[in-house]
Amino acid sequence: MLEMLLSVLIVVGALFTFIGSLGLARLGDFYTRLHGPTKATTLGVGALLIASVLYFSTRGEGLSLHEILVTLFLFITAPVSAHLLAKAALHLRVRSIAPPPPEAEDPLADTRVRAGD
Amino acid sequence: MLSIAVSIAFALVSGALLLSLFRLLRGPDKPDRILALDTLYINTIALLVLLGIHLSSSLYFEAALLIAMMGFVGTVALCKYLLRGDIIE
Amino acid sequence: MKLRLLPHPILTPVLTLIWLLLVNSLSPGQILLGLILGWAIPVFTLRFWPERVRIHKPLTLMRFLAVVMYDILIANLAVAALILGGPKHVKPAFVRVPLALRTDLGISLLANTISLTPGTVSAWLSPDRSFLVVHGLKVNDPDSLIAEIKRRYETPIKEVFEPC
Amino acid sequence: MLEEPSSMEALIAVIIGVLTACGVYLALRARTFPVVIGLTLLSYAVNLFLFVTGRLTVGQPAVISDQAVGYTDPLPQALVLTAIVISFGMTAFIIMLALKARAELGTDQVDGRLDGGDAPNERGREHG
Amino acid sequence: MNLFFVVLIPFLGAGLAAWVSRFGRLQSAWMAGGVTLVALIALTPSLPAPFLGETLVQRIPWIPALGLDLVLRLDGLGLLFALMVLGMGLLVILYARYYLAERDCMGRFYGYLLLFMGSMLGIVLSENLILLLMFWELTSLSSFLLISYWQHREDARTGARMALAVTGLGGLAMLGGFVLLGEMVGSYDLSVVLANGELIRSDPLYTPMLVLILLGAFTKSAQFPFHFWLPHAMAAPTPVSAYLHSATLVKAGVFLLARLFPVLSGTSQWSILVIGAGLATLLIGAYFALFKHDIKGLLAYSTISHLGLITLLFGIGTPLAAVAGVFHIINHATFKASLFMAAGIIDHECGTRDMRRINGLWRYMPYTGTLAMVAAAAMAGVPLFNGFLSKEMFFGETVTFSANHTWDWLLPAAVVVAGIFAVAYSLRFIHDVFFNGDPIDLPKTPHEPPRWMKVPVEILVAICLLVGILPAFTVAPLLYVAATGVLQTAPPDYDLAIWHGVNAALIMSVIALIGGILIYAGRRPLFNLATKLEGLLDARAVFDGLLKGLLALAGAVTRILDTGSLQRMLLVFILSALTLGTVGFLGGGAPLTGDRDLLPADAVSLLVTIALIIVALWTVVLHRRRLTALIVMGALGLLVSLIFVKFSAPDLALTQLSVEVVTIVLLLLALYFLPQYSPAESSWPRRVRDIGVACLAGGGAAALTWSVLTRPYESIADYFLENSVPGGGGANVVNVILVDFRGFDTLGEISVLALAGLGIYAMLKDLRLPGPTCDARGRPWNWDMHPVIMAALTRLLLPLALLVSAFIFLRGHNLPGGGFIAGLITAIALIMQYLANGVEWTHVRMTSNLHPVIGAGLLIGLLTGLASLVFGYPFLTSAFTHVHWPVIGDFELASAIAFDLGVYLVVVGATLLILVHLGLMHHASHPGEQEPNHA
Repeated sequence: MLEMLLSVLIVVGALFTFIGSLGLARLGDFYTRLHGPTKATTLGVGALLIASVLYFSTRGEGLSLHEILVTLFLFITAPVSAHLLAKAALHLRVRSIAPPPPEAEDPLADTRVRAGD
Repeated sequence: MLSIAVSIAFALVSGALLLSLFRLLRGPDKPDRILALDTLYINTIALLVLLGIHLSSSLYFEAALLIAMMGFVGTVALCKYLLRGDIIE
Repeated sequence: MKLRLLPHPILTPVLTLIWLLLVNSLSPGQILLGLILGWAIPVFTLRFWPERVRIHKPLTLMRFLAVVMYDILIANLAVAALILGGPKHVKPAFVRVPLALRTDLGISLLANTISLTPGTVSAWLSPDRSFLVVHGLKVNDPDSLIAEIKRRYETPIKEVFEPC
Repeated sequence: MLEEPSSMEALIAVIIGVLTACGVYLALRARTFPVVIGLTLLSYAVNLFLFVTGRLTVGQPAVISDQAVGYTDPLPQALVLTAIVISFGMTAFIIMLALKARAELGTDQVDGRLDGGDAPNERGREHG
Repeated sequence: MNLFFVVLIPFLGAGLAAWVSRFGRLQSAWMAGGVTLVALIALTPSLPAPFLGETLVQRIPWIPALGLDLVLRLDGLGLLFALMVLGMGLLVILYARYYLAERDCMGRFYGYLLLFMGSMLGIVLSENLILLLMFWELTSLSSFLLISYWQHREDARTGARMALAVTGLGGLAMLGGFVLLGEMVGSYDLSVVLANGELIRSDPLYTPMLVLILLGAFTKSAQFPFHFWLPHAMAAPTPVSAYLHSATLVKAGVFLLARLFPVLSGTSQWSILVIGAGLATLLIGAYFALFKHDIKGLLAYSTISHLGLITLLFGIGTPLAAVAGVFHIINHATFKASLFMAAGIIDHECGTRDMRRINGLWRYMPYTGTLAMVAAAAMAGVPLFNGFLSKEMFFGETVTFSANHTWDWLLPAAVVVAGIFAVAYSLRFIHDVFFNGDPIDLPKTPHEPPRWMKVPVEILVAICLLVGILPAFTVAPLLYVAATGVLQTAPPDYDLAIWHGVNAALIMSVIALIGGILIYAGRRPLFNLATKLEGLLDARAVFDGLLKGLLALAGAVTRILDTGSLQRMLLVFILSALTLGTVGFLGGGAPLTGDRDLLPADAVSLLVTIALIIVALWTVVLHRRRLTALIVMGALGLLVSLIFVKFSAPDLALTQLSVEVVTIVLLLLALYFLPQYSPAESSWPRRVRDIGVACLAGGGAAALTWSVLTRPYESIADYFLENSVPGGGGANVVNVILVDFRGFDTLGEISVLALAGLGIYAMLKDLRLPGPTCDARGRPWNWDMHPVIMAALTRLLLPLALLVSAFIFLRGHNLPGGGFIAGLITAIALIMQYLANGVEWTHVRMTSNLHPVIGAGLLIGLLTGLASLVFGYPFLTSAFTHVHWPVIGDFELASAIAFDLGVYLVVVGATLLILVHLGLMHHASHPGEQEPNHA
């Protein structure tokens, strides 16, 4: 039963991790790609970590909860990186499917050059 | 059964690794690459957690924890560079 | 910066708890060590904190966290579907979310929550902090999205961290 | 060398080979920054090499415990651990030299030529 | 053990003499004299032994494994030389105190002098050959210092350099000879060597050994053709010349001949080489001495000639000849020293040494004149003076030696010629200086020197006379023991009387005297001939040629290698490394693949490998877009740390991860001041070439790795694994090795890190670089310096990160972690604050002065090490104990933790120092753009 639960958690976690990266690879522009990883981190890794908690806690060596810390870390950091990336992208006027909000772009910036490399 | 699940998971995570890698190498924009790097870090965490379960050893936890921290710092530094050029000002 | 005996009433127990998580044990020795660290680290880091965090209405906080968890779970599936569906299904858009929050921490928490809950990433904060630009992955009706965000996330955060 | 394409040893050998090759190529570039990156790659290769001289063992960290079946060789690890940190110091020092050169000579070239292509000693005379 | 003091005292005294000179320039003279006296006193207890026919040997074990002990011996020969060195030393010290001018630094002079004295004593008292050689080289060095005492003078510098080069090279040759000698008898102890004469002379390697040792001896005592350095050494202050060229430096060579006389002499090689060199030197020296216009030059060449004489005597190889040699060593020392001093007085009084201008000094300084005359007479070998006795023995020996040879008249004739010239130049020294008309425009009008300046001369001259008139009652006993010391047996009977009746020797002396007077009378025409010859017979040209050639060669090599192009040098380096490796491997002929059974690879590893390869290649492909390359490289570091994890090295993985990030931050900081893109400047052929080289290098590395990994190996790991817990008190062996077993290395490494940090700080202090005001594409930077969201949450993270690093630190001893990693984490956590909130903001909240942190770290590391010393353990042995607290439970207290704390502090300090100050450079370069920095 437990093993069942574990297996499910593991596969689900891995699956979401995969999907996150898939989104990163597949989606059309930077801003949409940005969504993929943010999810992968939350649910994917989250599920895997819960699995690990269960796994190690049930091996008779007492509770093992420190994986939760990793999750905590990710929950705090991932959104920040996402935000910064988006901010940077807007600053660099990275190509976007959705019309970017004008005020978000530096007025001084020269609109002709495409951002990045 | 667990082992099967783990191996499936390994396959999936490795796939994720490759996909992020593709984005990292493909670009096109610097933010894309940074995002890919960040994702790569997170995939690695997943990989490590799996490895921990696979070898049933908790020695890999710190590595995961550290990756979580370091990935963040790296991303922030790179973004700051894109935004301001001078990252410690 | 004066040094109180107990610099941070919330931080200390939190850190002690985290310490116990880290070492995976509840031995009295570790608890003591955790308390020491939980006291010592704030002594050093307190100065780095913008303002002392006060939590009013812990219950609201709890409910809020639960809501967020639930949203993450649900919306993840939606986004997963979107990604698997491929580029053509997405309908991205930038929407402006006017802010009622004022403090750095409040705004940051809101931004994080928005980014955590799938389908939305807080992309840009206006210099005057009057509104937050959010990028949605599949936005059919911007106004409902804004309303959603304000109702589900901003209000509780404001209640918990910035009661005025 | 790859008569055992599926052995870990072969993989490591290839990895170290590739890292060295890339490092060397970059180190032979004409500007400071690529050289620094090349040196970083080289230090990866060297650290890896030193590390694997303890031979490859999977899942047997050198942490004494009762249920451990065996241990890997801890000595190379100890050496490499410090080597990694020191190599950071070295990188920092080199990059600093690069900046110094940039400030004094106004260029980040290390191939002994200015853009004008005049001899290095000429430049030396100008600035020293 | 008193002999050790005899040798040691001058060395210590050297420092003192130099030091006391700050209390007045004469103090150091007194100190030097006192030190010499003390050394003499230290010698007295051993004085009787040689007279009783015993050889004192005193030994302190040093490196027994190399057969190298500190061992000294005192026998007759050693005694004689020790007395000469110390006694003459005293006189010279007294003399120099008046000779040196106000502006000359006395401390330096006497310091060098004592240094030299000590080394000289070391030579003459050494029992061990290697030890002897060390002192030998020391004399070369200290004599260099003495000769170049007047550093402002070009000739002094060149002369000193020449002396050093020649004698130093000789010393090298001698080392070779000594090693051969030591191998022959299986010991470097003189007593053993001296006992095995037969064995040595019959050894196949005897000849090369002899040649090498003789090279050493001949260079030192200025034998032809190496004599040329000596006249140039006359640029030294006259007291130095009096000391070096009468009793000490140049006598070291003949001392060596005497020392090894019983072992080396008696073979035809010995006779040919030594007699040949000696005779040539005798003649050449005597000849040129006559035609030198410089007083000291004359004395220099006469010294050369007398050294030749002594060498010749030892070359003859009969016991009596050896006795004569020793005798002449004594006599020459006395009269030559007094003559040098006299010359010094003349120089001092007249301000010049040119005999063409110095004439008729008799009127001004009759007293000095008298002294000089006596000494000169001794030098010429006039009866009733000591020189006569040894010279007559010398003449006698040459006759008896060549009696039963064909050409038996040749050698005697030659030495008579030498004798003639000796008389002639002695005569010139007297006549040309004290009579022969009036002085010609001397810089100052001469008069008698101060009283005490003459005392040393008087003493020496007195000795000349006493020995000359009453040899049996004065020098005899000393000569006897010295001769015994040389021969290592009782010397044959000899008679020190002045009158032996009319025999060959007497006749030769008479011829010499008369001939000398005649030659001197008719010297004019000979002058120009001499000037022609000198160039031919002087090896100086060769020396200079060699020197020039060497410098030219060095220059050429440098020009070829150092073109100012790093690529060029790297290329040379890599290629040579490759060739060496290949040659070594192919030469070994071992198979590439070993016989160790291998690990099967799994899919994930294969995948990671491929990923890593691609990333590495991509870094190269993209390297011209620098930022992009940097991003890609970040992935590379991550993958490398994955390898560490996979192959059970969690500590390494943690370190690699942290260092990776720190490196990225560092490179970003630097990149801000550098161009964002590298232009494509290397031509295609060049790229192809580089790719070729790179592939070769990579292939080599891969092959090497493969062949290492496929071979089984012996490891000392077991020791660490077994003793980690009981010995080091930690379960994480890697960490225990770092902080305990190899703690000393770690101490060194953190010192290196600290040095790097401080060095960079120093370099940055005055570095100004304009940073770009807009990015590579001309876009202005974003207005938002510290995005709110980032700022707020990173502050939130700080306590968490610190907690983690505390965790990593504390568990490090038993689980992966430790000071290095914890330090990096803390540094990164703090760097985060700089990133998110800026320098000013952060510096308000934490110290910006990191040097104390680094210092504290090093100090703690050192102190813990010393602490274990205090408790009688070796340096940095960790002590640990388990203390039991009620309720709380067991705690382990290990001193290793303290050491790890030191590591932690250094890492934090150095990392922050580097990164933060690199960041601050921007402010320094852009004043006014933001509020002024707090650095």
